[in-house]
Amino acid sequence: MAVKDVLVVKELQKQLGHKQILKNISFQAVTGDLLVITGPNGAGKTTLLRILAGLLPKSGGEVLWNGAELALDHGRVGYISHQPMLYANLTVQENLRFFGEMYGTMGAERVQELLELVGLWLYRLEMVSVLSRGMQQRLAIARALMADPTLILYDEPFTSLDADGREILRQVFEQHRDRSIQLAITHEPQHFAGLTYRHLGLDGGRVVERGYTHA
Amino acid sequence: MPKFWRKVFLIYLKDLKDEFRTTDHLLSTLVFGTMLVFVFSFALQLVEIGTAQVFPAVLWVSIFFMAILALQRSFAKEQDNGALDALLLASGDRSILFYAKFLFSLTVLLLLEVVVVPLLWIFIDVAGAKANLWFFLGAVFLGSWGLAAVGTLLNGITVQLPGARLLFPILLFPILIPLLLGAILCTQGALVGEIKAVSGWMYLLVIYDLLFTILPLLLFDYVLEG
Amino acid sequence: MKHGLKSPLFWILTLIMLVNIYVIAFYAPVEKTMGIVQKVFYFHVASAWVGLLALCVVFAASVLYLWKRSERTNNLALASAEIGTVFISCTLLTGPLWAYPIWNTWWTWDPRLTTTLVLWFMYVAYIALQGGSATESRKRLAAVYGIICVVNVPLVFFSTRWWRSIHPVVVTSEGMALTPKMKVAMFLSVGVFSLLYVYLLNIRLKSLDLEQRVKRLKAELFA
Amino acid sequence: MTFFVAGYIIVWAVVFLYAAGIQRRQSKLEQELSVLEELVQKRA
Repeated sequence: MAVKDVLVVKELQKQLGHKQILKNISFQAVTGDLLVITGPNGAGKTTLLRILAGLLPKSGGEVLWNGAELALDHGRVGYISHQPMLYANLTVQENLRFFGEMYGTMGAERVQELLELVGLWLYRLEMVSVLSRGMQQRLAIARALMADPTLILYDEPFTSLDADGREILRQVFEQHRDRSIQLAITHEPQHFAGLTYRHLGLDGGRVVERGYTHA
Repeated sequence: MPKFWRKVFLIYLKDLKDEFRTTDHLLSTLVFGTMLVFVFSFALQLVEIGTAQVFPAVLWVSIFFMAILALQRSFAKEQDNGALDALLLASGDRSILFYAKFLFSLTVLLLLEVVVVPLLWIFIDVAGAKANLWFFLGAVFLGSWGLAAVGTLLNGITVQLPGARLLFPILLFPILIPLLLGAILCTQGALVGEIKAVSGWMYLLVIYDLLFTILPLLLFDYVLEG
Repeated sequence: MKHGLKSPLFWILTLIMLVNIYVIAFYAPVEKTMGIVQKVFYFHVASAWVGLLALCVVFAASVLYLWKRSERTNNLALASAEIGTVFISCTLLTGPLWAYPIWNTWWTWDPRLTTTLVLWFMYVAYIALQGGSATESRKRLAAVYGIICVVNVPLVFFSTRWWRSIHPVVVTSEGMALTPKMKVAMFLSVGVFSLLYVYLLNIRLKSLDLEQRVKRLKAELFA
Repeated sequence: MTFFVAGYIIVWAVVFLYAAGIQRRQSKLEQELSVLEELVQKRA
């Protein structure tokens, strides 16, 4: 894709009651970037991701998407959490179709394509409730990609994935470089070995470390 | 705007599909409502006041209790494994969720009433000679509309407080007072066939319904903010 | 500011309360038909007034909280709701004491009585929603509920009033003419109760502030 | 007369109980706070 999207986070702050969760976060990213965010529990990683998704309002600072405030109606954000965020009583296929229709972008071929990518095509008629936790996480990846996202946020995406699942996720990272900005928070940076990525270390609501790893 | 309503409709359909796939909750609510109607009519029959006079009161008290169970479902199904976040991202507007859940709650409530209301009619032995059926149905519909709207709004509040399920009826009751008043009087007027005298209450119901259907546009962003 | 026995406001308040009681007991004349019982009325009306005043404060503070998100506005809403409940309870308790000897019934579904009762339920529900644990989401949701309640109050009042004007009215609380001396006593009562509201609000806000300081310290120490 | 007196007593009793409740909570909190501050000083 020729046109690159730009995400600018400037002096982002988040206050909850008297607790300052994010004190002063600034960074930038453009299409093609993979940002890996690490930090101890309570460093504000998930809060940061939820603000970027538009799910949580910020208390101060700026989050700009191509120069404009990023909000919930952005519409092209893929969000993968450590929870699968799926409907247990609907089938694999119905889940994806529902989200596809909500985004209004893609049809049946895309559903098939994504299910084949995450290796769930043969399970498409099963209820989500009967799938294992690892399979649900794979489906969650497919669900996030249904948005045809330009910004993908991963919150501990390797949780409960098996070796195959991890390999699929690494493929996703590579495949989406040309059209999205990707941010991943993780406890286990070793899973990113062999990928080119930028690194952001968070602690106590501040950026304490910046780095770059080239494969 | 058409995009708005398209998304509302999609979520509505998804919820209906979800609800009818595991009917245990719907069925237990229905059984609960039926039992309420039975217990009320039976108790009133014992003290020999089982006449059309008490029908409106019993009807709305039964619907109110049944609604407490039925309306708690609307947001609960989004809570299971964090689906609410995914849904919010996909809808891009929190009010879309309100209207989808409101329509869902209204549908479920009306479906339950289709069984419970005729049952009560039979149990209490209402003499329907003078009754104005259309006015009666209108009152039931507008009453259910308001119940569904307020219930959805407040369910959005209580669903975020795990372990505080009991708060739902407590929050619901004082807000519903004007609705209960209007609905009961309209029902009574419809039964005795004097709709002219109570038509003003129909307007009250309409105003109440409109108010609590539009108010969430302003408030719902704050409800689902977390 | 000091609180309790050391606060000057407390003593000023005590003084004018005594004056108020004197005025009600000896200055205001005894009502001809109702007798001495009518004097409950001064406190009854004054506490109802404070109940409504507190509700307005809850509304304003809730709107402000959603806008500014400061802990203080939420404290104000919560404290005001609590004091509102106290005074509405007083209204509800003194009402029947006045009604029974005069109307020969403890309770009637007069629009004012009904609205007051519904108001009481709303206050209680609001306080229950705020709950013991003051988390961020509870404050936000309580503010929303506070606004819903206030929007609902006029509907409750007009619907109950309309209901009672269509149906035969058993008794009214109107038609009681106040002599000038009675009016003086009543305005004094309303003033005293408003001051009492401010005083109680003040000490409650302080205790809420202290509560939060303790909580913050604990969070720092045991983090 | 009895109703009148009862009304007075009720109003003052309710208001007084509420104020006393606040006052009690307040003194408890102050105690707690002083202990906590001591703890902070010890740590520092």
